Amino acid sequence: MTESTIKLAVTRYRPGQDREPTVQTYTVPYHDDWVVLDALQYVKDNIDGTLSFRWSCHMGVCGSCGMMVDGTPKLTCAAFLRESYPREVRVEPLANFPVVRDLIVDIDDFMHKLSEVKPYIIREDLDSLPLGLGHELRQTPAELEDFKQFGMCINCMLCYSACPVYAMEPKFLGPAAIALAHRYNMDSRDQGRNQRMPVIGSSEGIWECTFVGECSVVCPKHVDPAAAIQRTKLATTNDWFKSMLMPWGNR
Amino acid sequence: MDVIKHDVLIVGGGLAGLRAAIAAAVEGVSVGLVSKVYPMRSHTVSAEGGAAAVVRTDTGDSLQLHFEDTIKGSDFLADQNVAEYFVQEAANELIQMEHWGCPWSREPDGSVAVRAFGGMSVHRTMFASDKSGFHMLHAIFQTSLKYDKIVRYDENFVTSLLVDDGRCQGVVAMDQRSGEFRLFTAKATILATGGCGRLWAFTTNGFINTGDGHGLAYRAGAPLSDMEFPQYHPTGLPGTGILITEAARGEGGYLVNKNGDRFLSDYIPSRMELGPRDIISRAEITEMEAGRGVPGRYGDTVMLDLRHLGDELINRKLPFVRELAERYIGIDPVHNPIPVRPVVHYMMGGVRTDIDGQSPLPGLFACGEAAQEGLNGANRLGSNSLTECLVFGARTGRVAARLAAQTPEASAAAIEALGADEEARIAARFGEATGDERVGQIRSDLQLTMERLVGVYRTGDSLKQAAEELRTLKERFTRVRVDDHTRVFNMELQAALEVDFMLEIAETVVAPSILREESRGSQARRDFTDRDDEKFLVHSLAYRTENGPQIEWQPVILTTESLTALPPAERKY
Amino acid sequence: MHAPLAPGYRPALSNGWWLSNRRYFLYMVRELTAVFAALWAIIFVTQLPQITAGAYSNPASLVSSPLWFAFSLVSLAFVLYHAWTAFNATGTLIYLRMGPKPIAGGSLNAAMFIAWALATFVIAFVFVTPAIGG
Amino acid sequence: MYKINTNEPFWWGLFMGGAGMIGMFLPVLILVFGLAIPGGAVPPASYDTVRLIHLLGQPASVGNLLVKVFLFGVFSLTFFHWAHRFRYLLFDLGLHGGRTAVEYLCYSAALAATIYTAVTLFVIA
Repeated sequence: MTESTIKLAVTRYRPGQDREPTVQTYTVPYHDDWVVLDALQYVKDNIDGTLSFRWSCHMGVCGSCGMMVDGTPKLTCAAFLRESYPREVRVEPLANFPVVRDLIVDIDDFMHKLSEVKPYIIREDLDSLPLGLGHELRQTPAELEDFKQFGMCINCMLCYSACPVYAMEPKFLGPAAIALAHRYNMDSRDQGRNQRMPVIGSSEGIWECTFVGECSVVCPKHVDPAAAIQRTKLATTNDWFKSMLMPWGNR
Repeated sequence: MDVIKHDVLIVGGGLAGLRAAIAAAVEGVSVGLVSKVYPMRSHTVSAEGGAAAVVRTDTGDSLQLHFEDTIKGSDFLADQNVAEYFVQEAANELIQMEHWGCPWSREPDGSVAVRAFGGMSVHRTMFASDKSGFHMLHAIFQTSLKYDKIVRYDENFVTSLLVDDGRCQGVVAMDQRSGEFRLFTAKATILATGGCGRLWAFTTNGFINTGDGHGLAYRAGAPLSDMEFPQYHPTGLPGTGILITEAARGEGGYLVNKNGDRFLSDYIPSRMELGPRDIISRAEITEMEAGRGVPGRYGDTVMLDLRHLGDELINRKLPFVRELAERYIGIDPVHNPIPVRPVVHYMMGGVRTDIDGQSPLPGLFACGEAAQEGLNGANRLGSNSLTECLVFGARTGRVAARLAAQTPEASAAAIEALGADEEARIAARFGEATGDERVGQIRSDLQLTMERLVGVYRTGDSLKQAAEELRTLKERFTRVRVDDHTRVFNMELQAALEVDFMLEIAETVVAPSILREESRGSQARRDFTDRDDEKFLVHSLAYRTENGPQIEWQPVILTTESLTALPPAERKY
Repeated sequence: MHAPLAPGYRPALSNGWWLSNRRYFLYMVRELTAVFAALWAIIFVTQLPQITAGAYSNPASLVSSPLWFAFSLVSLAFVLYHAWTAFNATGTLIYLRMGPKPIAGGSLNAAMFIAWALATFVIAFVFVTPAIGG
Repeated sequence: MYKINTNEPFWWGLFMGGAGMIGMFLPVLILVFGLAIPGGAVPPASYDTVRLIHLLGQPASVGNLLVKVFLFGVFSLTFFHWAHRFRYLLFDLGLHGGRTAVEYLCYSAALAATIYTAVTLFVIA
């Protein structure tokens, strides 16, 4: 019995060597429980050691292995070959990012934006809170529910890759960064909203978003960044009209 | 070559590395955090079940109880002063994580919830659903962003430690983005590089867990300790090795054999599914060997049955288990049992350090899974390791920062020369490597060797066979070829450097396993089935020599300061 | 921090990106609904003086023409699509929690559709019912 | 409170108001005045007996004012809704330059239409 195989059409680009990205096709064994990442690793270990890509956990939680699979941003550790078989699988670097090499994109822009939105608990007494037994800040399951969904982001960048706004305007803060800011704004333990709003409420923040909604569709963790952005728009608008109509209040 | 100076340099951006970085930054020193992946990709992210500490007393919990569980779980190989400090600091660190935003699961009154875990005699494992590691890692990583003192160097692969004048003075690293080698000098260097589960074929560990920190320290002359104790987790998904958290049993799941029997009643009836991992893993293998396993595509398994827990509890407390089982093996645990088998999960051993995280090599520290500071002994209790990363990450970071503040600058010239030598070494070794062996093939053969011969049950013969095969693999590796001669993201070169480390670390696993002629914790010898405290109530220390590891032994610390020490006794549950 | 960035490339997005998948296309249709809504509104406003002067009884007037009817039909389709997308976004836009559980987005959406049905009924009734006599 | 570098909340507020108005009221207005009456589905022999038209012709009544305010609200917000969407629509279609000019043009057009509507409703009609 001959082993069944599947073709993998992979975008290659080696700086200094290739002037343009090219497509290289590899034939790998087909197994119905293999994911695209398994096939890429097979290529690297057995066919072509020069193929470069990122991966770490192989269980859909580290966020390393996002790529375009047949034109859609996906975690390659969760995209099965069987979804394409017997057609060939097209593997490209995540869209909307500068490509550094082969399937590796530059996400420094996101890393910078992430720190801009201050994604951590802000409160004046944070460093003086007592620690240990019984000193947790109380938070009911319902209060946890308020933000938990937005804390599921694994920074895999699929949402940026699906966002045409980010593609056209790279200054846009983007779905994941805003979702994470929203996660902290909604956390009952946090008091830092006023420090985050000038960034996420700026013209390059939430207002660039036109609610295409594809970020939430491709999110492998059901974070719904689109909801985070629309809700932040609503809250910011409320704040804005309040401060205009009652400039004396809340200063 | 660029030279980058910091007071404290941390290699590894997982939970331990980040905790050390914050602790050092709080001390006011400059901190460099070098990691071969972005911190949020670190393997901490895959931890599921939770983190243990005495954070509630309404469960009947106490520090003494947590201490005793840990010592007993370790099969008495833990250093008791270290375990004592650990249980005392555990709650502080977990509540600190709470203040830093970790979304811990809660009781209706808003206090933190705890769940049952293997080897823990009461409910004491704090959890964030079943993605505890993910939530802890992201919370601490995001918190680290507010410390200006921490400068990150993401996707930099450390190739060697700079040892000059008898001290560790920093590292040489390859920036993957540019392919450039850079020198990082530091007065204190902390290895927080995690484990080496990728030495085995069937592992819960991510691709990155190649034990680079073990390799770096070992080559620099620091000893690796207790490497004969890799932990086998009882519930890995066949095929991928994806972890099904122990919390699945903590929440009430059953382990059953082919006949549907909860076979643990024959092995550990007092604890059943909540026994320690070493005992349950052995029980599973014994069942399969007795023909009571369930045959499957990837060999025999036993079954983890969660059906009686019901839809609601599974969705609320074990949603990731459901997601993983559905996605990777097409089984919905609400309706069908999940096939599982023991899987390499964690390395109890590591770079030998004292309670401060300091290794015998001055200036070199280690913490987290990369370290063997004495907490875990021969078997770690599930949910102690996330806490371990925090407790010893924090302490190591603080001590390293204070040491750094008192240490004068190193001689720049000597260090630059070392850096140039390292770049030349790698260029000479791999730059033009055109042999007939592929990196991936040798890695894969290494993993199969370890899987076949250094498993849950071992014999002197299987281990000696493993040592022999490792020698062959090392010989083959001299003929390895690296096809990629470009600089930017040369992941093949990085893989070659990793496998180079792995081949040496594998020897530090096998050598003490041969010499330890007893069964203790995760080392189960068919030819020496009993524990032997007379001879082996000791940590192994593996030192590197040209002819492979040289093993020395170091007594276990059996004394404590304020808690009551637990003298070694038969380990009965 | 990295050493200086290696040269890479950044693929550009084509102007026809919205034809590349069905959801992008529907997004564009949704955006286009505003054009029909505004056009219909402004034309209607321009016709108001004639309407109060009895344009509906005058077959030669714009509002009595088949063109107006056809344009209104197309506009109605777009405006209804707008309503569908807008009301279905309610749950996305509004997060309400009273007590332990947040209100499901679907319920908020449904509330909007119910309000819409009521408003439509009331307004149709108010506007269309003869004010005097019968 | 906090300060942000933009007046976008104002425009977005109008946009959202318009989204609600269009969704809630335009379908029925189009149905009645674009389809039902011209299509002959409304029986009265004299169309000016339809309440809305009748009220528009009764300048001194409360009903007249209410109808005018209602129509003004619906239409003006519709125009600002359009302006906001159209400005992004042009961007989506590839007009990436001159964003500020496009914004001015769109919102000015909406303002002009709004003024025209006010004049029509409150002065002429």
